[in-house]
Amino acid sequence: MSEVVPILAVAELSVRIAGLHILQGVSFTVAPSGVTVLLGRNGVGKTTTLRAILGLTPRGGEVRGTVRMGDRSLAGEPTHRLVRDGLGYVPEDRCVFAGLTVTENLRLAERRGGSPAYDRVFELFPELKRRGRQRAGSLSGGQQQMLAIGRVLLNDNRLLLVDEPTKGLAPKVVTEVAEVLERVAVAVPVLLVEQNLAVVRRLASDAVVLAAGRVAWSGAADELLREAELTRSLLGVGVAGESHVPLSTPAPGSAALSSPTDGSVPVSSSSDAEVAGR
Amino acid sequence: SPQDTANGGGDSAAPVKVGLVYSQSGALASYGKQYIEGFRAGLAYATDGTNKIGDRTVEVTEVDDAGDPAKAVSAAKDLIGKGHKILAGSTASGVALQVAPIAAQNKVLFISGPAATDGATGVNKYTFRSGRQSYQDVLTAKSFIGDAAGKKVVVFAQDSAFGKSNEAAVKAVIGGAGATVSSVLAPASATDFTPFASQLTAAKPDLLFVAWAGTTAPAMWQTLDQQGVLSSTTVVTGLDIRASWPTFGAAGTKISFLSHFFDGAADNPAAQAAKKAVPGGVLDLFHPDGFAAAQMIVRAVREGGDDVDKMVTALEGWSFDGIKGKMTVRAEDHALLQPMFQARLSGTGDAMKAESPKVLTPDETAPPAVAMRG
Amino acid sequence: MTKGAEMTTGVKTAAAANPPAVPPTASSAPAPRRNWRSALRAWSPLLVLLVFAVLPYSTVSVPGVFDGPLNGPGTLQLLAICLVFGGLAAGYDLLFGRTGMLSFGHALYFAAGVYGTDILVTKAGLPLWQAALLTLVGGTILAGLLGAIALRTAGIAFAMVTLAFAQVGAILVARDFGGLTGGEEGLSLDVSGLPAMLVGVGNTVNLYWLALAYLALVVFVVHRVAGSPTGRVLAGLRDDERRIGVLGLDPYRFKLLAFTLAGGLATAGGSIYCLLVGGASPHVTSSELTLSLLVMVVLGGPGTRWGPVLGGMLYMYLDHRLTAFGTSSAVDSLPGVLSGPLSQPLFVLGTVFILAVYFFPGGLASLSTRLTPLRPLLRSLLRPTHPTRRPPAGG
Amino acid sequence: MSTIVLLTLTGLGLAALYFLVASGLSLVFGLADVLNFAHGLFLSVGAYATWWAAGNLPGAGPSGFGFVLAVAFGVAAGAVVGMAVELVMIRPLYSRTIEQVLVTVGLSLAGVALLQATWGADPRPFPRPDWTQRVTSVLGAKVPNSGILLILAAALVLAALLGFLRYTRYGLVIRAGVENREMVTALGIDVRKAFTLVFAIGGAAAALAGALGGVYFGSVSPSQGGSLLIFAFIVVVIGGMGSVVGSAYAAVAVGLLQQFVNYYGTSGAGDICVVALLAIVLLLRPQGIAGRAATT
Amino acid sequence: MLATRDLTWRIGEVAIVDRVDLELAPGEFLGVIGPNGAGKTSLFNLVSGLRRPTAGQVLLDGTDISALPPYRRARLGLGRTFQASSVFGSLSVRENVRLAVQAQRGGSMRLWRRAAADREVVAAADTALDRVGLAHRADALAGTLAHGEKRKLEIALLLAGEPRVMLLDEPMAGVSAEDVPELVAVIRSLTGDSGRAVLMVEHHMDVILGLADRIAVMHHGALLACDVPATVMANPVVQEAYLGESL
Ligand SMILES: Nc1ncnc2c1ncn2[C@@H]1O[C@H](COP(=O)(O)OP(=O)(O)OP(=O)(O)O)[C@@H](O)[C@H]1O
Ligand SMILES: Nc1ncnc2c1ncn2[C@@H]1O[C@H](COP(=O)(O)OP(=O)(O)OP(=O)(O)O)[C@@H](O)[C@H]1O
Ligand SMILES: [Mg+2]
Ligand SMILES: [Mg+2]
Repeated sequence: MSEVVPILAVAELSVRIAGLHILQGVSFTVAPSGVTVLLGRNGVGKTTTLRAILGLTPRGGEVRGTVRMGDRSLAGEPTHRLVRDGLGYVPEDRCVFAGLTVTENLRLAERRGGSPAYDRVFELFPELKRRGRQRAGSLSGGQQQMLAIGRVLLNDNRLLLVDEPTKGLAPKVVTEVAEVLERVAVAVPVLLVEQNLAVVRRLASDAVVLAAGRVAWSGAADELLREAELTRSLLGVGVAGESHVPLSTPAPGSAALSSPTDGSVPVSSSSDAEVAGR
Repeated sequence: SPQDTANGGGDSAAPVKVGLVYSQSGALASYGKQYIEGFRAGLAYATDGTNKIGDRTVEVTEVDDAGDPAKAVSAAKDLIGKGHKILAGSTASGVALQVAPIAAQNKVLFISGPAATDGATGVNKYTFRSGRQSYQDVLTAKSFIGDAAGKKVVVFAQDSAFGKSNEAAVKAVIGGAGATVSSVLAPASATDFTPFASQLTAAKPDLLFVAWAGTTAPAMWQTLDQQGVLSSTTVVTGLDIRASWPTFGAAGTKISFLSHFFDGAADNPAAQAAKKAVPGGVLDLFHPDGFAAAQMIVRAVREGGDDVDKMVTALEGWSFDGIKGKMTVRAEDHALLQPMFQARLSGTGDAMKAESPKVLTPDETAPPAVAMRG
Repeated sequence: MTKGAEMTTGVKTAAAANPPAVPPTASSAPAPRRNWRSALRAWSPLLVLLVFAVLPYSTVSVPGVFDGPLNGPGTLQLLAICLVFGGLAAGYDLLFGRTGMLSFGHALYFAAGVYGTDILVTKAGLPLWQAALLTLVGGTILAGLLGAIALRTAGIAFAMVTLAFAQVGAILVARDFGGLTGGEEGLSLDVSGLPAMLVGVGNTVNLYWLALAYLALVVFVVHRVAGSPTGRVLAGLRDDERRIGVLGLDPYRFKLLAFTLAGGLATAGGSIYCLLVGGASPHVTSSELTLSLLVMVVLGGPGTRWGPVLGGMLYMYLDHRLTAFGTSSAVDSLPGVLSGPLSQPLFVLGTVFILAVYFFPGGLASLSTRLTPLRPLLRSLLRPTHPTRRPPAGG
Repeated sequence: MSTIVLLTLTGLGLAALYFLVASGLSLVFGLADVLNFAHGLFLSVGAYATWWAAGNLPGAGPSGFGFVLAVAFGVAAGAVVGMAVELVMIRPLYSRTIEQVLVTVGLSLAGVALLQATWGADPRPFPRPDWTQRVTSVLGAKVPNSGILLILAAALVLAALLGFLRYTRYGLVIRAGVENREMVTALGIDVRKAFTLVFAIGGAAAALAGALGGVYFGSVSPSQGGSLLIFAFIVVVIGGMGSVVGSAYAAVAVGLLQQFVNYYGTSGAGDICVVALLAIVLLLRPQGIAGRAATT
Repeated sequence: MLATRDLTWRIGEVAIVDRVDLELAPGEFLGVIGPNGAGKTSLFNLVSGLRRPTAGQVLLDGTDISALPPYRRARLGLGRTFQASSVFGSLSVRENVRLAVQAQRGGSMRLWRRAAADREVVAAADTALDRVGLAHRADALAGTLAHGEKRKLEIALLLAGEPRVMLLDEPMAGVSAEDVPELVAVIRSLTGDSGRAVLMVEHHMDVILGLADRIAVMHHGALLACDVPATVMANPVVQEAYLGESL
């Protein structure tokens, strides 16, 4: 990979939970700038990887291997210290605090000593400002996702770990989130788990593909996405250029819709995918 | 039967097995402690220090019931199964009432201890008691108003079996003597006593009889004192163990006490012996109960050997000199007739002292005889 | 999230720590292996039952565990009490471990059984079987009625409403309304109308067998119910009630069923207990008893077949035996700092219990499963594992 | 008239006692989601520590400044015990709510037995300034000073707790921590410290209630805390879990209800009324008076 | 088949769902789109009975079911999935589905039967798992599944219940790209000529476009449009408020 010193180096990371060997010696690095995506099928261990980096493993879990950030080893450090030192995390299940209001959720995310960038967050998600007094548990799914992302953008981070941030968001918001991440990634490197290949294509500079608890491929994202054969074999999907082939025989009446107004339908799903001969 | 009950047999040299089931832990542990001290002193006294009856040593097995009848019943069954023919103890009334039938079913001698319930008198042929009963308390209280006719008496009691049996006794004893008796009952769990104090003040009684046990007693007395109840009428209540005296606070000196026993209430050879024998050298409320139990057991074995029916006959009608003075086991219902005391407290804090202005004879405090129920 | 939901989460974690709530037999493994081991497994409950049934014929002494031979009345009485509470805990587990309902008022139905039987025999003079039957019906109806009200709430509110009902029961008993209950003195059972075989220390063995039968009945019923389609619904309720509703099952009905059934089982246990201790005392109405039930179940392992039974028996054994332990000479000879607390049975019980929560998470029943992964490793002596390693500090 | 004044004021005194007991319980229950059955033990610890200090601690005594010192010592002891309990017993069991509850049950059994082993089961006279044993005449009613003391203390504690919740982040951290502890740490917050603090405050509040309860009752016994606990539970639940203000309302409701029913009704109807109130409130509004409504 | 009349749900002054009129014909596949917080999930909650509408009605086969609790509606053939997976975490995956099958076969209480003996029920459960591609995880505890696997289990639960009207709330969220086509095929097979009707919320436009006969657009609780996909997609408001610019 690149010659530059990686911001994060994961080496021989193994995680066992309840007798299951979920990660079996995963090694990869995260470049000091840009977005590194972590790809793989459901259940392959992407979330587990992120959580292990943060020191979050469920009870009875066993973690081996090393994680280094710069020249500091993260293993054994308490999660809150890592986060305070600039490791931001957007969890997969949003994990907003349902009993607290939106404002309280955000206040909680403020870090001591820093100046929380509320402007940045509210500019991106005006909805959060409007719903300040609503209990987060009653937010819609997408609004909760916004809160989870907003929460981490409140602070300045040295590295972001982001787990499926666009899941459940409307296409328009997906685009917006992608733009934000792109902007953020200029200054702060991001390790991103994402299923939406359109987002991946737009953001990723490097890619790591997990399969069966190991790293199946890693390298420059372009390379992965450029070569259809590689994409197909690693991700199980073909990349059919920029045109949208409907998933299968279109339902009557929707045939014309594949590109209704000249491709202005945003790419908003994993639907770059076509049925890849499976 | 698969169960092969071990038997003591009639061997004249075999030890006498006595089972004591009483509270060593739990809320009544301090009563239990006095009981057992009294028992040991009594045994030594009655056997002239040998702890032997004839040639037979007395083998005492102590079991803690923690105040729980279920545990006491289990213990009693265990002891009976192991060949004990004599049981004693029962610090709590509930224990006395539930062990008594077990004794009768299995034909063993049972001598109930500090439990004050009237229900243990006359419950069955095998059950005796070595302490006083509520009725005797009330008769002592009655002595404070002289002629009861036309007097107004109010009972302030816990709304519980203990309180109600006191209430019933007052109605029977003092009401029976011509006084009008009414009552104010309060839940045992009450935290604040002001409403009850107000009711008592409003009732303007000539005599107020208070039956209250438990840890809320100090708060109750303080409230009665603060609301002026104590200074407006004669207030009678039972005198509890010495450790509780200071908790009466300022109220202590304003109350007329009826007393089962306190150190110095009686002076006789038994009391002197007991005083020497108990740790600390100061007698207290329930030492006499244990002492008398030991005396009764020694008598029963001496006269009856291993035959429980003979033991019963030996005890019925028997008179003896206990710590409190002369005591008599009434043959009809096994009530233990005994002297009772009026008492007054003086001084403050740990230096509080009790004295008895009047001693009531066993006859004066004899409860009416009840028919033997079983 | 509500507190109620939090509570159920707790239940969930507790249950999840155990082997899957569904017994392994349920998941139809591709090829069910029928070797001698599984045969033994299937028959072991009967074997245990048989051992317990013939126990009174043994004159063996187990020094330190019981004083006196196994067939002595004291030992049998203690064992019988343990058996009744084993059954009671198993019945309570139907609510707590299997359905995730945290009732703080289960003692009420047990007390209903104790007092109902006692009062009907002693005060109304009914023959025992009639009294027991009436009590059982009455207790079950009571559970059904109060459950129907209490189940309008959930979580902590449910716990508190059941506690309130039980508290009213306790107050009624303590107040001795109509002179029925004897207040804090309790009511001893009038044995004159009872069959002779149930009276007297010499017949303790019959009570023992009765208690054993009760335990066997409860375990059988609970096991059958848990293994039935309805049992699966109860397990589902424990996890997600809303989901059950959306699948087309009425959560309320199923919960009420579990509540009533458990109440009825507790009432039956009360009747037996009443015979066993020859009366009723207000101890059985206390909220502490419900709490102890909870303790028993957690001690043993909620949602498992044998856990609650073991927990209940062990708890009662300790409860009774610790009083003897506290007064033993071994304790007396210790220095005052130790002998003081150790002579308080509740101190020892509380401490044992706290330690049990730490060292047997998932309860006694999980011991064997927790040891299972160790076995092959121990055998081959490859390397030590940490099957229950605590999470890293931050997690 | 004076009866009503008397009943009202003593009812408020009682309410203040309930609130003092309930406040710590409510805090710990509402924030840390631990139904702390050992709260009664904390209460007794506070009472015994005060009692002990008044007799043995230099400078402390039953009256004046000495008494304040003794109470302060008791409160400190309560805080330390609360903290220790969290550190040693609750923390290793986080997210296992039921086990946490059960550990506190075990602790309450063992702790009370320990007190009993040390100081006996019988009540001991409690050191207190003389003026707390006197009464103040209000509109013809003789109101015990100890009741007034309780009311003042309750008001102070209420204000202090509200301040703590409103002006510090701890309340937020802990509420969030109960929902998802892991996520709070993933926001860079050491949630453990906050939990320890809450237990310390809960213990201190309980100890204060224990000490003032000792003044009120005039005596102290090992089981005193436990017997107050059941009403405290009722107050916390009626008030809505975790709402300190709700607990205050509920305490007043329970105290007055009990006092008036006990006077005008038959004996013991007060208790049954309180239990009935609890059942009714919960059936109509399962989250309690001031509890937050459930969403999901 | 399914219809809503003036369906409204207000919290205080705010209308979360605002006078929604929908018609769903047998065999029809209706997609629902709309910005986050538009009220789609809330609409599902009203239809499935988890929330009571403040006004309006839900009709199933012409009868008003607005007052029925969720389980009665489910018995009438109304099934749904949840946006945030809600599965029985402490049961195995197979047992999860088995519950759904059992519920479908009549919810009467059977206390004395051995659940394990219901071979048909288990078989039906396994079939459903097979269809969503979860058969290999059948014995895992549902609580330990990865996110995407839970989504599939949700669908299996729905399948097993064999409802006539299905409400799918973002079934594809979090499903890995590789598995999308498979799941789409499963969902497609739901309707076909079986006469079942489907109401599906989804933010993946291609999935919706590939499946839906008509698309309803929600915005601020109200129904903005409900028409064939082509028309809806051409609607400038939809473009502006929902789709936004292309990536
Ligand atoms: N607590 C647990 N106990 C047992 N297995 C677990 C646990 N947590 C996760 N797993 C298993 O670990 C595997 C990896 O899970 P993980 O959540 O990391 O997958 P993922 O790649 O993030 O999947 P997805 O794309 O669906 O989010 C899954 O098979 C899951 O079932
Ligand atoms: N209890 C409540 N109090 C206030 N607002 C609420 C409440 N419940 C839901 N809402 C609001 O109602 C709106 C509709 O929510 P809903 O979950 O139906 O949205 P949705 O269309 O499903 O969105 P998404 O696509 O993000 O899942 C949201 O704005 C939400 O914040
Ligand atoms: Mg994941
Ligand atoms: Mg939604």
